[in-house]
Amino acid sequence: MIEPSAYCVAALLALAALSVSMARFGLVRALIYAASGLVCLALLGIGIASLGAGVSQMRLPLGLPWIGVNFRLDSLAAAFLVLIGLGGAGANLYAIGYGRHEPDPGRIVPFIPAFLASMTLVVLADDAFTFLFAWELMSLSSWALVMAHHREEGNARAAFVYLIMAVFSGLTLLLALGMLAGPSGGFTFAAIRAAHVPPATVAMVFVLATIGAGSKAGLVPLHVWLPLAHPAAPSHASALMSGVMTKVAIYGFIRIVFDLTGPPTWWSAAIILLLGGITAVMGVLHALMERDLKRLLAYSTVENIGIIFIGIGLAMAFQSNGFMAGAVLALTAALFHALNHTVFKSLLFFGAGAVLHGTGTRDMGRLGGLINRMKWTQFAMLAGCVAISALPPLNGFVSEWMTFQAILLRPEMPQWGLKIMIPVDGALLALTATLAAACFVRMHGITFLGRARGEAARTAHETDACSIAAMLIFAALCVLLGLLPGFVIDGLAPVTVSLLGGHMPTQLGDRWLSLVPVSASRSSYNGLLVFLFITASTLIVVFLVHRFASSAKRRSAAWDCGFPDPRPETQYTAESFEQPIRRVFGSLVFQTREVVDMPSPGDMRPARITRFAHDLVWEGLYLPLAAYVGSTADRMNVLQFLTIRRYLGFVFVALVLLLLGLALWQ
Amino acid sequence: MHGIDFDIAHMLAGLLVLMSFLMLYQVRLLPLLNVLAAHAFVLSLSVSWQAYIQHAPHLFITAGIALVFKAIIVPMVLRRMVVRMGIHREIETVVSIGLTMLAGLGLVALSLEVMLPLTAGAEPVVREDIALALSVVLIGLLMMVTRRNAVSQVVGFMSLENGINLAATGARGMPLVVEISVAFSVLIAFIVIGIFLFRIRERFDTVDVGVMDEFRGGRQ
Amino acid sequence: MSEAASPWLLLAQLCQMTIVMALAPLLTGLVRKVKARLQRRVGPPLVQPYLDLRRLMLKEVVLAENASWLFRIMPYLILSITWVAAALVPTFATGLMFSWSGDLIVIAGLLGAARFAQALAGLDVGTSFGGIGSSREVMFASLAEPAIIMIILCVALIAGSTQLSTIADHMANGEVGLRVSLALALVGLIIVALAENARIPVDNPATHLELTMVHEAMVLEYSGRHLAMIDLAAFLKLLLYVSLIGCIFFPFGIAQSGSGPEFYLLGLLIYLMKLGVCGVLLGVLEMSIAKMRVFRVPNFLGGAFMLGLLGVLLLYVSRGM
Amino acid sequence: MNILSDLLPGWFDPLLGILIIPLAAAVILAMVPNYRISAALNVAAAFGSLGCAVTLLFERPPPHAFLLVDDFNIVFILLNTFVGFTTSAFSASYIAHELEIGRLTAWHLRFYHAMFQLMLFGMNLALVANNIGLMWVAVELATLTTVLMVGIYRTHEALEAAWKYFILGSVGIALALFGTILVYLAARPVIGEGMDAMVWTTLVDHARGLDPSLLNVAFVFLLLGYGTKVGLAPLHAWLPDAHAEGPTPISAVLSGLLLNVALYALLRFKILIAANASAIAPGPLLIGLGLLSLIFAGFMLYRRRDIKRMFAYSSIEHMGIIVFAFGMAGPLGNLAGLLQMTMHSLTKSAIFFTVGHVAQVKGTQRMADMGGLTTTHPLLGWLLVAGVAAIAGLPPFGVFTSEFLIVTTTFAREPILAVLFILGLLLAFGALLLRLTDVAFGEVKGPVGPVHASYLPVIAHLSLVLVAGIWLPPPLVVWFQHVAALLG
Repeated sequence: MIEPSAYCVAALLALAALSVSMARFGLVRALIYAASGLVCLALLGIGIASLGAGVSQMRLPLGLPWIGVNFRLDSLAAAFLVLIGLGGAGANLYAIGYGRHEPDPGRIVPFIPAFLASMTLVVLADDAFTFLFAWELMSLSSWALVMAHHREEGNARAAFVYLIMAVFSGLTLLLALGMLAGPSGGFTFAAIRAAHVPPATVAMVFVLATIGAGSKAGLVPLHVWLPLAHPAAPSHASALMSGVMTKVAIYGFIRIVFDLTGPPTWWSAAIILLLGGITAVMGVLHALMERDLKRLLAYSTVENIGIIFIGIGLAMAFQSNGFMAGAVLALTAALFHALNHTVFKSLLFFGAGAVLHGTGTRDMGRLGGLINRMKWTQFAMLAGCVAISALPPLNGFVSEWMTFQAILLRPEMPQWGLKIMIPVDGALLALTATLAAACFVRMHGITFLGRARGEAARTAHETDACSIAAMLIFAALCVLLGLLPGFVIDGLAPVTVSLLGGHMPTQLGDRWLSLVPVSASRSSYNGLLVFLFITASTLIVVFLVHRFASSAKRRSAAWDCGFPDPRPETQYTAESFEQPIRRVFGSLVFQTREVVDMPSPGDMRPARITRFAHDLVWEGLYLPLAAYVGSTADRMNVLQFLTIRRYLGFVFVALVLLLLGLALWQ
Repeated sequence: MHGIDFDIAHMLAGLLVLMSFLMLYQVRLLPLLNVLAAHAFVLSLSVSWQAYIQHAPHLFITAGIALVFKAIIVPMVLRRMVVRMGIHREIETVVSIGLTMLAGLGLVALSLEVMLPLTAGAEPVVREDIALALSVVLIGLLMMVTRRNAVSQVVGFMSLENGINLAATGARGMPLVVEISVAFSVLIAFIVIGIFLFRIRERFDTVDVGVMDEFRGGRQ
Repeated sequence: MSEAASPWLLLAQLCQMTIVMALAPLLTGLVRKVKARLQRRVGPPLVQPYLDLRRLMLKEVVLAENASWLFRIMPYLILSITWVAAALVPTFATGLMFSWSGDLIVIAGLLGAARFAQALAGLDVGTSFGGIGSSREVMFASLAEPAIIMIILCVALIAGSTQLSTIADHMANGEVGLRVSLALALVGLIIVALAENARIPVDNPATHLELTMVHEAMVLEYSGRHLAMIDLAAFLKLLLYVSLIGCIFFPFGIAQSGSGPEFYLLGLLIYLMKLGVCGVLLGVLEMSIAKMRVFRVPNFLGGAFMLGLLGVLLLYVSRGM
Repeated sequence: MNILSDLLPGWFDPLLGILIIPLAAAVILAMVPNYRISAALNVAAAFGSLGCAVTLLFERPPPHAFLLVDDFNIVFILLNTFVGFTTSAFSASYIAHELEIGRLTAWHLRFYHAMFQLMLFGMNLALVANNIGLMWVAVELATLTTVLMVGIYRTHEALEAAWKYFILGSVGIALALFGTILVYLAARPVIGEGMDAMVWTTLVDHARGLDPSLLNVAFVFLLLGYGTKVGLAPLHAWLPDAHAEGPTPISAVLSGLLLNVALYALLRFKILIAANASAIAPGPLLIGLGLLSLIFAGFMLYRRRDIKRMFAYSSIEHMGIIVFAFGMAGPLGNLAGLLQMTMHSLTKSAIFFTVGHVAQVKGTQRMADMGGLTTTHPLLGWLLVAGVAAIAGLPPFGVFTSEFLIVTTTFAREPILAVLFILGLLLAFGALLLRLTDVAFGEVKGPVGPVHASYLPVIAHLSLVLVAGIWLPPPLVVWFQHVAALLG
């Protein structure tokens, strides 16, 4: 199955090359999007087909001659191929319509297929060189996408931060893989697997891989680029970056930690659990405080990455203690959540793009009441919001439920670190889930419900058919994956078999299609049944109500406790909605402060409340770093303006020093 | 060969080092130029001596160049330049003369120290020869670094180059010596002309510093 | 789940659904009655909730101009989801037909879904009160959820399952004995239940004072049959928590799956008794404490979380690990 | 091969060709008044020597007392002649524009073209010299010619830059010469007096017997002497100004070639030292200077406002990387060094070509007065972006391959060094990226006139780099590996 996927990559690259010259013509653009969408579908098919089918390899005489470019399609790669194919197909379908509204398509069209191709290459790569080559290429092409709207305020900065972080992650992984490859340069993954590396090396590699893959995936505190880059990129690109690229980063982590190096140690598991928990909570809290739709979604990506890492950390913890059933469950949950996140995050970004196109703004403070003007978008977005808030019976719930099951399965591990960390992660996960629900109630309610807060929202218009189609398809996927998780879990079985040597009980065997992590007596969940159950009871309720209740209804002004106010300003805003949670958590995490300026009676100026928040990571870590570099550069810059005599002085001093050294050395 | 030949060669080389110290000691330009001439003269002596004991007539050319070009022409040109530019006053040295002399001593010590572990494989004379040449070179460089005045820096460069010539001629049968000395003379001529053309009065730096201030912004 | 399919269980499941639906208003009525008595009032009759529901049902619905379709369908969803959740909790018998279609976490999730729907509905009309209600509701939830998870963790550690039927069976057969952790978990669960059901001291179901109300503010715009459904959902939720406490901490008398009909009747009677006791206790509790300020609630719920965590840690210790 | 050598006339000696053609061309060009003809002639001559270099690839004359072609320097010769050719092509169009706007007169152009060929001659001579004295002379010749070219605009800064270059260069030359003499002295007792003691092949054969301590001192002087030309910090001072103030083709040649020639000389002596067991290991010195240059340049890049000066600093950075790689040595290290050097020459000269066009369009070298290049001149702008991406070591360009090799091989052996190295890379990359964003993107600034020049040289270079990034021809790699083995 490797050749077809290689052909797909080639096709994508060809499309990219083609579109460099052809992107000007609208029709060609649509065709290119359509074509790359089809290629992505092919990738999706290949991924699904080769999930079960064993390993297939391929070696091209490119790159470094003595190792060549090696591809390998095993079940893990296949699983992520599915993600790429799915996300890519959706994004391209969406882009057929959405791309029309782009001012400068020439800066976008070529890079979408290139981006997809590079991500596919990362997943297929089977040697360090190819892997990093594709990794950096992925960063570069996505950087170009972030740079697409280069004239908008702040985008250049966003792209800068993004590429720096990306290259940083690439270099870190370069170190990690260089460590594994050893001085002789055994760069192929096969050689790395075969080589016996000492534990110290494994530990070092683990740390480097966590930093490298983490900074690409958005692990706190390396997450700062997401909220900058995602809003800057065009919406289908941000959907790809957030829905797919972060998963590719996670693929890299899994590949290195589970496949290339030996079984993880318990402390590494504890570290990942800690980081995952912090990332999840920080991400969702940030998202709750955001009023820019796409920034909000970016932060919620950070949150979901945290959830996925919690699953991975659990798998590592269980594996390090030889409790394979748990490890398998946790890893399956993580992979499943990755898939789910790809689906609903792409959907949400599509929706955000539609809103941006329909109203011209991403600022929730100026939206509201879009439910009446953008019906389809609102409907699809609602599905996405429910799914990402981990509510049954949609897909988000399934994966988080499985993660909970993994936590509940055996929270007590021999090591105290894990003993504490696992239950705490359980609590953090629950906190995250409910905060996410709050966040998306806020997002959906403020954006789509209530009354229009500004002209932008009042004159909003629905987006085009292709975008709507893409959104509805993904919404349907959210429901399907939620109702029939068994298929996914059985599909993921080969992955866990290849990585952990075991798999969850076969789900489709159960004739009620219910989801059984370990054993039915322990716990089970049947999304389909719950769904039928709810529909049935809803039907009963509807029937009863319409049978016995009066069907009279009248429209009138809102009651509002007796003081209805026509002005939309009186609605709850995003800030006021988040206020209670900000009061509870924000003071700690963001050091938020509220300053109320209440004019004395008779004073005509409006009362105003101002909120101050700090991003401690940014201000505590990144700004000082930048300041240090800047000041050092300033201090060194003097060297540009010395006199020739001084420069000669350098030569002289260097000479004398070297001679001295020589004299001492002899 | 007899020891006496070498002794004379050494004597001349040592004399050259002494000359270099004399240079370091000078604070005024015109005397400095005199010392330079003397320096070059000693060099030509030593070169011709080498030519004599090595039976290498072509070295006489080098000696000639040293004598005519470095000991006579260049000092004269420089002297005229100095007079024209009207800078035959105190040279502002960067560090005090005393310190410079000390540094020079240190450099000599260093070059001896570096050359000490030379194996006996090489003839014993080489060690001292090279040590002396090396110290002349280093002192020349020191001169360039510690003097602000363009002319005195040229002088420093020339003494450096004399040291190299000393080493080159001291190395028996070294080919291309003449060519090298010619090449260097060309180089020096260039520098002198440069100073003259660009009116570099005070120091090499004026080409910079004055410009610096106005162009500092644009030239980053 | 082979034996799950037998008609008995289906029947039992159906009657459980009808029973919870039927009993929910009664429980609320009982609580109100008790409170009234303790306030030296005669109070409304026990069946007053039924009458209220009927009245609301027959009234016409008044919709705000800009109320969207969401606003109108949410009541149905809220009611049915809560109903399903309530039906998943073993009341008088375990191992009911659908009981394995979801475990404790699923129930929590379903309640979360209902809350999500309600919060959205609260925002739909775009009034300030709806906003207040929704935002406070989600804030409470975000604090209550971790506590619930901790409690579930605690229970699951003891019973080795998150499946309510299994837990109930495990607890019922008595080898668990009395455990400090369980007591802590119980207290925690009660606190959560108070918060989730908008009872005193977290919220006052009987107030319409804008600063104090949470749940009521959210449903302020509802009227007629919609309001009826939402109220009924609230009653159901109360019942759900009561029976949850019952089946986890006082599982005695619950009919094991596969046992004869007489056990089921017995279980039913015992269940009714449990409801009564809980109702009375709740009434007494609500009478004896005062409502707290909104921003004191976090500490209150944080207490519940602490109790749960403490319970888990104690379990570690007691297991000598 | 044989077919080729049969085709060639008997009297034809490619080795002499790469020396005589430029020399003759220099003489002729000095007399041709019309700049169009001379420009064409310039290109032709450069192409001729390129052809000779290519034939050298196939039939290689035996080593000779003065001239030598071996696996090692053929790499440099090819690179040198190729970049020389493309640069002459670029300069043809560039110079025409300079003449139009009157920055240069016809007389200047005669001088310029003659000097250009003379410089190529000097470099080629330095590369093929089999005699350390001859090599020294050749390097000095190349330096002096470039000095004259740097000053060609006669502006105050240009003269100043040339002067700085000249003085520092002369001192460097002097030091290098002293080192050379020391090498001779070390060789004389073993090999005997006379020319033989300065001939490479003989020197390397007898390296084992040479006196180590003399070699050590010699190496110190050679390192500093030729290091000045390589532009290693702290000996770099001449480099930024010389690049910034001279005509752009010269900046391209300086970065692309002259630095390489000096590096070549350095490596030659490294081989010699490395061959002598009891002498100091040159590795640590090179590594130290390399890291210093890398990090120093990384910091200096941040405050640059003149685009050419910025890329000059980036050259310092890359020289640091290359020297670092050769310092790490080992098969992978040397291979990476060679690769990096080749890629850097191609990429950096390509960048300077684009920068030249940009500067001509905008009429300034201040980056503050440029902006939105990809909007106004898409091709030019994206070529610049590609060039910077390439120089920054991003795939799919060749520099990525070499940096990959350097980092991996270093980290496996010296983790700390590798980490420092990576920090340096990141530092420099940040600065380049910042400036690139200002120049290539954002609001349009400065004049937006069309470019009257062909992008062919740029495209040729970048596509070569691109190919190398994706596919390294196995024979090339085998050959590089062989050279790496030579380097020890």
